[in-house]
Amino acid sequence: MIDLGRYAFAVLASYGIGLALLGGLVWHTLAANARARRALETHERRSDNG
Amino acid sequence: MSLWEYANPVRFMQVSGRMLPWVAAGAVIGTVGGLGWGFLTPDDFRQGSTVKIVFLHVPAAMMAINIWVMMLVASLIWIIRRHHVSALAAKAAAPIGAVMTLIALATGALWGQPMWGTWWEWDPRLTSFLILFLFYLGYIALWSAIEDPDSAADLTGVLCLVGSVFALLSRYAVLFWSQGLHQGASLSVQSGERMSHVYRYPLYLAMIGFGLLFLTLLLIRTRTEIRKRRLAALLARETRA
Amino acid sequence: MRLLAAEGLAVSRGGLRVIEGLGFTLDAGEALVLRGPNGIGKTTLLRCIAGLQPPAAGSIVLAEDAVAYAAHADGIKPALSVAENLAFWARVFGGTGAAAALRAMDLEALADRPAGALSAGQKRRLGLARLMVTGRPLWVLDEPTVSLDAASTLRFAEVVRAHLDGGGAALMATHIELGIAGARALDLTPYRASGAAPARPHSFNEAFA
Amino acid sequence: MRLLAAEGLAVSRGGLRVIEGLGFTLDAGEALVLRGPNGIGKTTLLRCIAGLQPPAAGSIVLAEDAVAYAAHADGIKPALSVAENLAFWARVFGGTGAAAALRAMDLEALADRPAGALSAGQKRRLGLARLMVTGRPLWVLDEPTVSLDAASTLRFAEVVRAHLDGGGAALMATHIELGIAGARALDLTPYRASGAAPARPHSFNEAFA
Amino acid sequence: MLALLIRDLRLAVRAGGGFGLGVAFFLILSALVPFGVGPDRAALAPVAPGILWVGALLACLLSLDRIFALDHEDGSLDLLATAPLPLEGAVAVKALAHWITTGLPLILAAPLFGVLLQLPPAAMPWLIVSLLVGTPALSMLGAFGAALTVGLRRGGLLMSLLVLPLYIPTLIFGAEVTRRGAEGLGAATPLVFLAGITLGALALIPFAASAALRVNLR
Amino acid sequence: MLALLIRDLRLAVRAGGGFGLGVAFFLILSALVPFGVGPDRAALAPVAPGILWVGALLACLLSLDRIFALDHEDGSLDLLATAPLPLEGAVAVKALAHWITTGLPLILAAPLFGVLLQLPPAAMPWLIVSLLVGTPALSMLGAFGAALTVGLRRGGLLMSLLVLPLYIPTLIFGAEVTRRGAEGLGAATPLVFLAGITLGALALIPFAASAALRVNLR
Ligand code: HEM
Ligand SMILES: Nc1ncnc2c1ncn2[C@@H]1O[C@H](COP(=O)(O)OP(=O)(O)OP(=O)(O)O)[C@@H](O)[C@H]1O
Ligand SMILES: Nc1ncnc2c1ncn2[C@@H]1O[C@H](COP(=O)(O)OP(=O)(O)OP(=O)(O)O)[C@@H](O)[C@H]1O
Ligand SMILES: [Mg+2]
Ligand SMILES: [Mg+2]
Repeated sequence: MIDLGRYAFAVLASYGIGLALLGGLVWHTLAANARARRALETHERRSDNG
Repeated sequence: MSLWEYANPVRFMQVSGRMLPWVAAGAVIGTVGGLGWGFLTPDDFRQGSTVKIVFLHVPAAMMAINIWVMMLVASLIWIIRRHHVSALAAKAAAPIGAVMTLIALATGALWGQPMWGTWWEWDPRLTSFLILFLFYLGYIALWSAIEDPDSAADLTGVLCLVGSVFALLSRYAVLFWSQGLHQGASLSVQSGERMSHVYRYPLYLAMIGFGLLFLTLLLIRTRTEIRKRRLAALLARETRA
Repeated sequence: MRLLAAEGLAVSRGGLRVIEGLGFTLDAGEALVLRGPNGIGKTTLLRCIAGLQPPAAGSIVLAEDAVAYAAHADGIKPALSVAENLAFWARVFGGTGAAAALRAMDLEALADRPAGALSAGQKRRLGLARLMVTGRPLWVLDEPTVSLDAASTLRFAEVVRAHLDGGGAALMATHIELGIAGARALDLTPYRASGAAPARPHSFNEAFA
Repeated sequence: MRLLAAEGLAVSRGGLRVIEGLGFTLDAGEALVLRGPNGIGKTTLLRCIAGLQPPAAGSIVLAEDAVAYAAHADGIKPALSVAENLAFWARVFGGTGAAAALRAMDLEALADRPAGALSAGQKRRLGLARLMVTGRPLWVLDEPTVSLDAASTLRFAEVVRAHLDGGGAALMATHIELGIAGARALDLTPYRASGAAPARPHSFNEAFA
Repeated sequence: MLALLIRDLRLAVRAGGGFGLGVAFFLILSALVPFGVGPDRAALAPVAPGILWVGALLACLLSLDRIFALDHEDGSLDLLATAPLPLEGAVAVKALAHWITTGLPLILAAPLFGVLLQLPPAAMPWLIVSLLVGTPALSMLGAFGAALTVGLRRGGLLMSLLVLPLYIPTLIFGAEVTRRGAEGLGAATPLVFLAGITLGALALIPFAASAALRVNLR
Repeated sequence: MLALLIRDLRLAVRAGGGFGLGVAFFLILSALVPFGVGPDRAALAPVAPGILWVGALLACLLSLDRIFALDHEDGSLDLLATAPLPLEGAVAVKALAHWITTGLPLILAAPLFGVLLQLPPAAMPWLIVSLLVGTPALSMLGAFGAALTVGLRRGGLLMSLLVLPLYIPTLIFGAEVTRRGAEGLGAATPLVFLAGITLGALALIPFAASAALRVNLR
């Protein structure tokens, strides 16, 4: 483990918050995309059958 | 090939689908590589380990501005040429820009605590970013408040134009209003010596990574919007029939 | 004299076409009554002709500043008196004859009453009086006789008749009998949009359907 | 069974009496249609019976929680879907049968549409469907068929008929024919207030006249 | 009652319903004051508790007209008054919905705005406690003001005028709690007063508000 | 055009029209801040110019929804759009009416509130000049925000969110003029900027606002 010295909190918190925000954004993007694709597919399947 | 080809939903879905894996791979390499490399760089003699924050802070800050510019261009294309996909792309970009702004603000605040002894200072750089964040919020709120997509696209387009002018004005106003503590652009060509190579290359890599990350997310989110619109259009046609 | 000509008209609401392939003309002295079930698109068509929304396809030919439009909402300010409301619209449209309009709609006794203190039918009458002060030849009316009693409906028919005789024209949507002699009727039911994809998308719903 | 009895009723609007000396009764299974020229006081009378304003004189006898009132404004939230709007009122009134009401008013196809995207007549139909989920015996309706097309007016008449047959009653103000078989009519013109000073002033305008 | 609460919350969350806009307004206000006052930290810190409380109060105020005005316009209020709910209950539920959609997000976001206004860190917990105790009174008093002005077209500004004086005691004690907390003095006394005001408002105002509503409906 | 101006002014003055409520709000805010901040003159005086400007801005903001919302609801806006006036002109006239009924009374009343907030007397003329030059831009930008949100039920809070960032340059320069005036420094530079923003807004915003209005009407 590298030594961050007395600024450990600032650095770790920055990376923590930054990565958490990025991760949240990526997750939201993928989840919304999957949701939209599923919704569209179910709809198209239903209207193909019906 | 005309722009309409790409702005046509079907064509856009095809092209973006083919591009996505490559762009996404580049984004992962750039972001993970840049940030990881950056995290392992040695401490700076003055700033200590806090210098590592720069690899998140600077790319995020640059993207925050670039994304607004991209939204402005997309809005103009929509207003002038009525390409529906470009309106959706502007809509899709806004949350990414807002998150980038938030990252720049948060890392800046965390950096400010050890460097300047305060979380927040009304420095012009920081202040203009706060204002930019407000513009993103307003833009997103307006999109989500209007149900009719045609009106929403037009109104947010107008807001983006007027907002850009006033974002620029605010920047000058803020510069006039306070001197500030924030460092200038040390990456620019003239002041090349200010940042040593140890930090410079990982920073370049992270910046490329963030750019590709934005492109990836933008493509996915635009595809999401297109699918949502398609579903809405199909449903609307069914209930009407 | 031709006041209005529509050809190959399609109008859309909520991004979807509701009416397609409609063509009709309206000459001076004519009245045309639009009919059709709820939701067929009468209101949408009238807004289109009034210039409040663009048509999705086709053409509408009419002289500039020819239309006076009256919808469900009458543009009446409750805090102003009946006479003040009317005088304002008269000035905006550069028209005259506010006094005559009050008389024609039997509103003279109520002229100084604040418009907010009118009953539903009285308010409607004020809304119709406004048409008379616009001085415009083509009246576009959406359900004009809603809330009117029998006597007022008669009076309204007379006013429209006089307008037609003076070289005007009227296009009206309604579900009930207006009692205007010589009015043509146009049922919109055959023009209900088929839902087929249009050649050039006009809205998000069309571009992505 | 007697659902409503009014005696010596006077109602006032803007502090002045508009109707005086009115008396009538309404039994289960009966429908009463109020008629009269614009501004006579139909809306005012109905609000009084719905309990929204007190009568200026006389008495109104009815069971508590017996009235379902429907006015020009339908209490419809444009952001909620048709089904959600109806379900809300069903829960508030502890009533059931939202599905049946949707069917009766031919709104099933529109159930998931936001109510803001309905045409004038469709909105009205939703407002009338609300009555059916209240489960209340006495319907008090102000111009219920405004904006309805012929088919919907018929459907409305059937719904009212069924309500009457089920032991309910209906009091309605209108200017047009409702087509409800066996409905009594009551013209309010003879009850127009004379303007004589009342024995006991009910408002500022009366106390100082 | 529950149906009403759920409907009001759902309406607030739906597009255009304005959920979260209270917070946005609070944010903007906290950002504006420094623009007016200047970037100097020495000038800002002492006024921060006061400004934050005034900001919370204004954010609350701006969303008050949602409580009844829309329901009045579209006739829902007439129908609610004839429904088998006690009107007092409906008023209380609507105030509660207002608090959940405005007060609560405000409280969650307050620490952030404290940072912007250079509020001393020691004062932060006191700010949150005082908002938690005080904002329910703001929603309830606001419902009263909204009930008084519901018949008037665009009564918003008039309502502000009526409500703001009612807010003054809450504001004084709330800001006092935060200020004393910031300076490390005992903040218990103003906190008790604040709680007292809130409890009193919650117990009594529904009756006054529903009486006002009944007058406006007739 | 003149008819429209007269009608708007008359509507504002009529009962319930809200004339003077802007001033009342300004008064209440100026009164609230000392309650929140504490009565200490040393704390108040330096922040007074900023608070006064923020107060003027909020008072302006709160009355913005009057510009178009009522006319949209009752259908007047549809009729105005089909009337022989250019819509840009109608927008400008309505913004002017808003300024006359809100900005002007505010300017007249400002010295009074300056006293309440312990504003140094030397700053008074600068306060008035800066308000006189800056508030027209506030009304015009507000008309733009109102035009964007006019179709939305209760768009008030959303409109605040859209409009406030647009107000920031005006606020900064306006408060700067007053502050420099108070300290006896040269205030000409910010005053020129302020005037520039106002002139630019007056020249260009009517077009943006009427474009937004047309979209919302269709
Ligand atoms: C909330 C606060 C902050 C914001 C919004 C912010 C914003 C920005 C922006 C926009 C840039 C882009 C520079 C460019 O044009 O390339 C930047 C760069 C930078 N910031 Fe910050 N900053 C903040 C706080 C801080 C703090 C507290 C520090 C450190 C003490 C800091 C250090 C830097 C450094 C070293 C750069 C790189 C400058 C360069 O070489 O270009 N920032 N920041
Ligand atoms: N905002 C909207 N979004 C989507 N669809 C809408 C919207 N408003 C109306 N519609 C739909 O558009 C169609 C046409 O509506 P329009 O109001 O023109 O009908 P109309 O013929 O005037 O009916 P009515 O006789 O009931 O007034 C209707 O089917 C309606 O449901
Ligand atoms: N706010 C008010 N202040 C004073 N008078 C009013 C007010 N509202 C209505 N009036 C008057 O009271 C009378 C009764 O109005 P009401 O609305 O009950 O009539 P109505 O019979 O329903 O008419 P309509 O058939 O036109 O709907 C009318 O003469 C009207 O002008
Ligand atoms: Mg219609
Ligand atoms: Mg009536």
